[in-house]
Amino acid sequence: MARYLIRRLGQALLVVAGVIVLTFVIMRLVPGDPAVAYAGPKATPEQLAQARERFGLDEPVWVQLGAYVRDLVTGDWGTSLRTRQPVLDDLALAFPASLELVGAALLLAIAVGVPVGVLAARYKTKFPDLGVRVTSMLAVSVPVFWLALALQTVFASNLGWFPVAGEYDDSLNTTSPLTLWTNITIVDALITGNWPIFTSTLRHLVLPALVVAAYPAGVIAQMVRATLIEEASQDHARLERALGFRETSILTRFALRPALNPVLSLIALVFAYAIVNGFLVEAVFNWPGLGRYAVDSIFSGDTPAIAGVTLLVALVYVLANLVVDLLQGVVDPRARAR
Amino acid sequence: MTLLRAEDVTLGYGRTPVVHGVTLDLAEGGTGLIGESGSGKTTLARAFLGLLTPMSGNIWYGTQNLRKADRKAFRADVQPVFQAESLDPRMRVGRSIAEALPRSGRHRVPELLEQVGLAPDLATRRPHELSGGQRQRVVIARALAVRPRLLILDEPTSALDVTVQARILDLLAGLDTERLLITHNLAVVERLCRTSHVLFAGRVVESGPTADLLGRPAHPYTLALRDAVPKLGGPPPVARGRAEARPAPSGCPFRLRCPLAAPQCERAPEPREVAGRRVACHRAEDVLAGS
Amino acid sequence: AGGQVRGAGGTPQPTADDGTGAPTAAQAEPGGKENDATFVYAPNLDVVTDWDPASSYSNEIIAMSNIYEGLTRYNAETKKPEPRLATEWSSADDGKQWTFKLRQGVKFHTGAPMDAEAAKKAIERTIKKNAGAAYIWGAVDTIEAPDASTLKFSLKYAAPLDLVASSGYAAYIYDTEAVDAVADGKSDAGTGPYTIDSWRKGQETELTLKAFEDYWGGWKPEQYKKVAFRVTPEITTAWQLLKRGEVNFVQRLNPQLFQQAGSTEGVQASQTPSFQNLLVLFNTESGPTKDVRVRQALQYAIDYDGLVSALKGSGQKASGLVPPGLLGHVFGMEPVHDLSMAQELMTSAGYGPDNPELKLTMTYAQGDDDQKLFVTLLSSALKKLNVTLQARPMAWNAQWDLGKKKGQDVFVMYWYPDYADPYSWFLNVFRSSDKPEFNLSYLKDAGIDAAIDGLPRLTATDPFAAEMAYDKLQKQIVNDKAAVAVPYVQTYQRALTAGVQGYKDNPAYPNVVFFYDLKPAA
Amino acid sequence: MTALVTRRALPGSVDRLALAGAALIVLVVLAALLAPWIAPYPADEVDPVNALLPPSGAHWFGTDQVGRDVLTRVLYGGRTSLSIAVAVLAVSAAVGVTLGVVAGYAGGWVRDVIMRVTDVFLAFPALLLSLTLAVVLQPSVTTVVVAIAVTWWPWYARLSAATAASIANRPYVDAARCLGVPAPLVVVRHVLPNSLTPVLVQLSLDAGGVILTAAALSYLGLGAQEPVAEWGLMVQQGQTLFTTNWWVVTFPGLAILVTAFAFNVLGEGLRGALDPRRIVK
Amino acid sequence: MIEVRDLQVAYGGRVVARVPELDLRAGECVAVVGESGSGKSTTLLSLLGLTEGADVSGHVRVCGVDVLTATPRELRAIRGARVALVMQSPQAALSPTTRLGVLMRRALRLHGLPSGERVLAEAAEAVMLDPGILRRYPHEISGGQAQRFAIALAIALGAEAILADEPTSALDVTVQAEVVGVLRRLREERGLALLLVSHDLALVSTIADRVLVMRDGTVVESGPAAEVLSRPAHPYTRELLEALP
Ligand SMILES: Nc1ncnc2c1ncn2[C@@H]1O[C@H](COP(=O)(O)OP(=O)(O)OP(=O)(O)O)[C@@H](O)[C@H]1O
Ligand SMILES: Nc1ncnc2c1ncn2[C@@H]1O[C@H](COP(=O)(O)OP(=O)(O)OP(=O)(O)O)[C@@H](O)[C@H]1O
Ligand SMILES: [Mg+2]
Ligand SMILES: [Mg+2]
Repeated sequence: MARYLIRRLGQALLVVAGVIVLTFVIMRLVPGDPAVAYAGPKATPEQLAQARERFGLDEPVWVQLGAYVRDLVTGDWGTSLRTRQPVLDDLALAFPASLELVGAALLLAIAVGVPVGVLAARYKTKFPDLGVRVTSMLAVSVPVFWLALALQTVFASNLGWFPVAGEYDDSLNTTSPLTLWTNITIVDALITGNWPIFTSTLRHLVLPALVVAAYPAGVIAQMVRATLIEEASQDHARLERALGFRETSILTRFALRPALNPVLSLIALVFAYAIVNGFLVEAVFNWPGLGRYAVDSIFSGDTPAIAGVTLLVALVYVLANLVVDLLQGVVDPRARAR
Repeated sequence: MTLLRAEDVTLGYGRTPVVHGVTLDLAEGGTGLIGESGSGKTTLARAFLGLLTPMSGNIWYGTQNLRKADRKAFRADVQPVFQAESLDPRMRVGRSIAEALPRSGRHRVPELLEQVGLAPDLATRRPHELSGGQRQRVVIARALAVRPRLLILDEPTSALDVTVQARILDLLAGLDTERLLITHNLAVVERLCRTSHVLFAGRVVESGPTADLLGRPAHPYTLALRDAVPKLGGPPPVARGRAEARPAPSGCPFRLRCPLAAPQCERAPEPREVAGRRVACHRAEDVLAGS
Repeated sequence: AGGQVRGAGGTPQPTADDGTGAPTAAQAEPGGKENDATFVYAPNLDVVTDWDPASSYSNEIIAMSNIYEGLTRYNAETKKPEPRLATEWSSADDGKQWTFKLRQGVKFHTGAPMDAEAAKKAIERTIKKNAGAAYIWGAVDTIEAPDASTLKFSLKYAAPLDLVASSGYAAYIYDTEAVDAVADGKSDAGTGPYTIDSWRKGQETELTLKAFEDYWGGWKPEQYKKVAFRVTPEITTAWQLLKRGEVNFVQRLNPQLFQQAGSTEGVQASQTPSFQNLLVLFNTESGPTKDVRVRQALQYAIDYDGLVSALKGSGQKASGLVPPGLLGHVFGMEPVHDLSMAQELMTSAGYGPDNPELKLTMTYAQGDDDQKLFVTLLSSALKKLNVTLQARPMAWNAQWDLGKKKGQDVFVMYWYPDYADPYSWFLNVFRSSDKPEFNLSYLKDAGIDAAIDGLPRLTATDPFAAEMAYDKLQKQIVNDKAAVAVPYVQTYQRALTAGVQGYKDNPAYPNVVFFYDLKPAA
Repeated sequence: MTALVTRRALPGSVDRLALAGAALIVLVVLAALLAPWIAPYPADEVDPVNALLPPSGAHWFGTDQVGRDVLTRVLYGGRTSLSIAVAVLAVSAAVGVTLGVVAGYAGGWVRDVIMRVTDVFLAFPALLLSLTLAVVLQPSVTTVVVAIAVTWWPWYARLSAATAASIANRPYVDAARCLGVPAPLVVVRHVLPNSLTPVLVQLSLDAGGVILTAAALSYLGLGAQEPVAEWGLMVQQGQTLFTTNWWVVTFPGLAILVTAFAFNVLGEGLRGALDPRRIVK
Repeated sequence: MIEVRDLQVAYGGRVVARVPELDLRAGECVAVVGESGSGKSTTLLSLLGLTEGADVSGHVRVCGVDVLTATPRELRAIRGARVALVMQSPQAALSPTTRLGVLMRRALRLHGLPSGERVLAEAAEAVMLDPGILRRYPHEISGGQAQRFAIALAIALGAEAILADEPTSALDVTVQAEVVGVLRRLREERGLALLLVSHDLALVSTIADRVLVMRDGTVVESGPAAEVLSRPAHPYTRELLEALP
């Protein structure tokens, strides 16, 4: 186990290194002059030269890569050309909200996807299965940006069941100000016992989380269904049947745990995907997350910021995979033997 | 002069050795390789076929080291017959056989099929359209196509039903090529191989004339193996020792299962000559006496 | 001698309803109800990128204009600068000497008094920093503060300094002692009616402002004491928030939603022509558009009326380079769409349906729906002339970079002046230079250059002559040189909650709401 | 592999659903191919006077901001979206399968190097890397293809490396080697064809994903450009009209949904029939 | 205990097993032999109603319950508790994520039996397994141990009969000898009935009282083991015997 852990960590580090180099390469390819972007549209040549020097744009490429890696490691992710703040600070501000949204969405997706997948597997080839398959397929196939618009129009604007946009009712900050610990609003509200903001955040979360959750819930349901059906056709399920267990308890007590392993891999995969999918949703729901930051950065050619976002999401992906690999050891004893 | 000879070869996958320092001659009159599942039989066969390079030790092809030997000649001399799935599922079997032939020799396909007792019109079928026995015959026909001197047979029949098995074995017995035969089935070895080697946990524990070996085993594992085989109408098979114990990591690998295990068994036994065979056991004489 | 006095003279005493003039709240009406509501503005971009009043040159103007003040403020109705921190001013020596009298008793939010010395330091710092729009002070040679209430400027050449001082950018008077500490958005150094309450970068409610108690204009109970900026990039979202009363002001809707706003209960719509127009610049120096006939053909190919109709009210057909409402606007210079004329010109230049295909490259702003409409219409019209328009949307700086390297045949951009004066269209866009910054039609004409250089002096000394000069220049540039096509002038379409009174759009300060002027409807 | 191929498909509704998907795909492809003949109006014909007309007999799906017929554009948009999907899948499958099969067959350090490289690419979610690349390459349909393909090939590399590795150990491959068939021929004749089945399934599943990603890119303004008809772009252009002129957004959105749905259902059906355990992306 | 008359199992209209008569009494061992695909497993599974998707007809009585007409509840009551199943592949027949002891405890609870440590340990010891093995996962034990555990399950649940579907064909001969030894002992000591499916005639001959020979879904010959194997009546049985080396 320890050797496996070390090897796995080594691999993760290698991937991170690759990610850094790749990010760097891509960023070098961005057309347009970051100095121009920084100094502003009506900047004078002197201002441009200053900006150029500031970003080390006059050095050879490999020196820049070396400096880039060194800076990254020491926590200097560069300065955003657009916001003129350190990129890491910007990310620290924007990422918690994204995490909140994606976290909520994934919880929702698991809470819906797993039972629904079990249901479909239990009644495979019968009506509930067909229903689950069609619905989950639709959930996977719907363009999120379109779904976001539709849900917002119907449930927030027309029916008024949920707030139209935003993370929580900001005016609550005057009556019961939020103390920040983790920067994740709902978590902070929960641990400081700030119920007004907690409930407000929860209400605001419903629609965007639902939209972001559509895709993961769909794939999770499909995956759970497929692996359960597979697992339930294994020899061991036959033995359990022969021991007198009910079909449902075979699925939930024996088949689900080994079936969770691919589902876990899937969640790691979907996690990073959902963050990026969230980008499309955040704009519609005015969610103060990474999405707006990323999109604005892209449009303004804000190279350091784009690199920051790219790196961050890639790191999250690598980390999520690492966590999942370790979790798989817990869920499935066979994986521990690797 | 033997065609192939393994000299103190260690074989493995990645960095883990699974066959440890085996020395083995392919003698005339058929060589048998027996041993339990995972003992390294297939691994050894792959090495003899040049598909796996030894981690240490050498394989001699006549007087040449196989590593540097003339591949073309070697391929024409030595051919495999594997246990299952030896035919590309997407290829018509005629083409599979033709692959073994030079362009000018393609006309020999029907002839080869007949040689193994198949109708030539089967050539246009794909493997899944054939029965297991027919498939195995095709495999043999392909191997014979290059007119090899030696066939390396890895469980050629164990995936087949007994009745089919018998027919394939008849076919093999009728061939005049040399063979290295790998099998679980002791009776098959008895019938087809003059010499046999017993493999346990990647080591040869006993080798010698098959009849002697199975008649009066000198190694406790050979003995356990022989007595565990059920015989028609015979007494119930006997379980000797703790069959499910894993091979010992040091000393005699069999000692954890051996009913005769003694303190000296914690030293690895050197192979030695006992009663006309080579045995790697400190207590070979006791075993002989009891068998 | 004989300088013109442009200020109203003395302390202005506008009527209570006049929101655009100087503050009026000093005489508190008794009986007004205390207003503790927050006025919520929904901008579509992040509000603040630069807190420094000297270099600020971006969207933060919507907050800064309420925190900081300049010497004057432009009045879009009278079309004149009006007193703000200066109460009166005069110029002499053909507009090369300017004297401003400063308002007394004004305090910075830091508590320090605002006097001539402070104002001088502020402007000098802005000039020295030379960032953002600092170029507006380009004419200034020296500044003196002979006494606490007098500020004297000597200029290198004549310029309308009262107008310059009304600029939305780089003209703020601030406390130079405190200004170095404003970058974190916790404090400011202004004199305006509002001061920073909280700034949380990247949050939805990015910025909140609160009333500055000691504001020189005083406070009335019904005025808004709290303001919040809630960043809402999606127009639809903004509209829905507005309908539900969660925000009070949306700076930009699309024409369809704007129409809906007009007929939606609880919402009021306000529509004002802006000073911002679309410039379609043709490369006059190289490529196929070097041929003036091609440029003219392109001018004719644009379906101006179709475009304006597709814009559904968010833009109006332009006449000349200068939008209406500014000095130098010409009437009767509306462009004409005439495909057969275009074809004729193309054919005479060797292109057109019977000749080889002409490929033109063009860039426009990413994410701008109106420009995209323009591109769609133009490319489909040009197709009929056997001209393929290869239009690429680009981020501004990438597009601009390319433009400076003469990378495209057609370059599209909006232009608006930093202060309410047409000079910048000509100086920045059409005056020749070796390294073009905004002269992206690469026009190089000594006669035009000379005429442009004479404009500030004329504006400062002889408005009528200035009008004539502007008229002539536009005809030269648009008709004779065909360096540019001007399809439309944008119209600002604002939507507010119905319960707000006193809003007036001032196109000289794009997107700015002067919250001090607002109050809830009775 | 043979085990996978010969596995029986699940009976009943499952197959019928996959069949429905296949039928839908045929319909969408036909509609796209025949667009020039069945579209009621010429492509890209603007008519600002008739902008934003609601659905009617003359314009079944209404008209957009510059008066183009939405139905016509949805039909032409199918050509764009489907070509993007085909191009992306062809490119990424070609690159990915080649590298994957080489990695799987060669094993050892070759496999390690190739797999680590794919790991790096996999660490970027497709949309994100495509976003970044789209900035670098300048938005266009070609860019979309390149950008998505760059993020998509590693999946095929991984998939076919795994299958190729297992195929490379099959006795029939060993047998071919023993017959003296040269290594490249062994790969091309035996390893490659037998590694393709899971790839085919994955291709069908991925078609939906590619169409969605391409639409998302265009939606963000980084993909297809005016006046090209592309569904994501059309949704983006009509986005602000959702509450006032719903048809401009709804029909292209539905087109994306239906097409992605059809591909996903077909792919899922195939996978259910062949290998229920492969990870969906 | 088990009584089969005119059993016929068909998948999608194709009859894959037809058994005119099969009886298993307490303490008896009956073997079913035949080639791959001859319907041996199908016959065995149909005795516990485990042939999903098949059309089963005839008359099957197991421990007094008519399997073909029984409710799922009645079926579950005999499954495991009265008649136990042991299958071919040792590890694959055990849920990979469940510790052996947990599986046994769950099964005992399911049938309302005491499930204390002692009960478990006793069952393990009855098949000569170290009780410590109950804390392991299936992949941590050997094939022979897995098969013996499956038998221990049957003992713990108090089953009267064991249906074994090729219980040793995945094992090495040495291990096979051990598992067969355990089965024989249980039969002698506890009077367990054993229905053994195998393709290994030699193995069958050493343990079975009676033999059914199947081919292509039908029983071609049946009778006392000694008789059938020494004087085969059907040519197919003869062929089988001749094939033995
Ligand atoms: N490709 C491989 N990679 C890693 N380990 C392998 C590989 N092939 C075989 N092994 C391991 O090597 C050992 C010997 O395997 P081998 O196939 O030679 O056994 P065998 O004697 O042929 O067994 P069987 O009778 O089951 O065919 C086993 O422990 C097996 O797990
Ligand atoms: N679930 C099923 N659906 C359809 N056909 C089946 C099913 N299960 C088994 N069959 C068919 O029934 C026949 C008998 O199968 P069965 O498993 O009983 O044979 P067997 O004698 O046990 O063979 P083996 O020795 O290979 O285990 C085979 O032809 C098989 O293909
Ligand atoms: Mg083997
Ligand atoms: Mg069977």
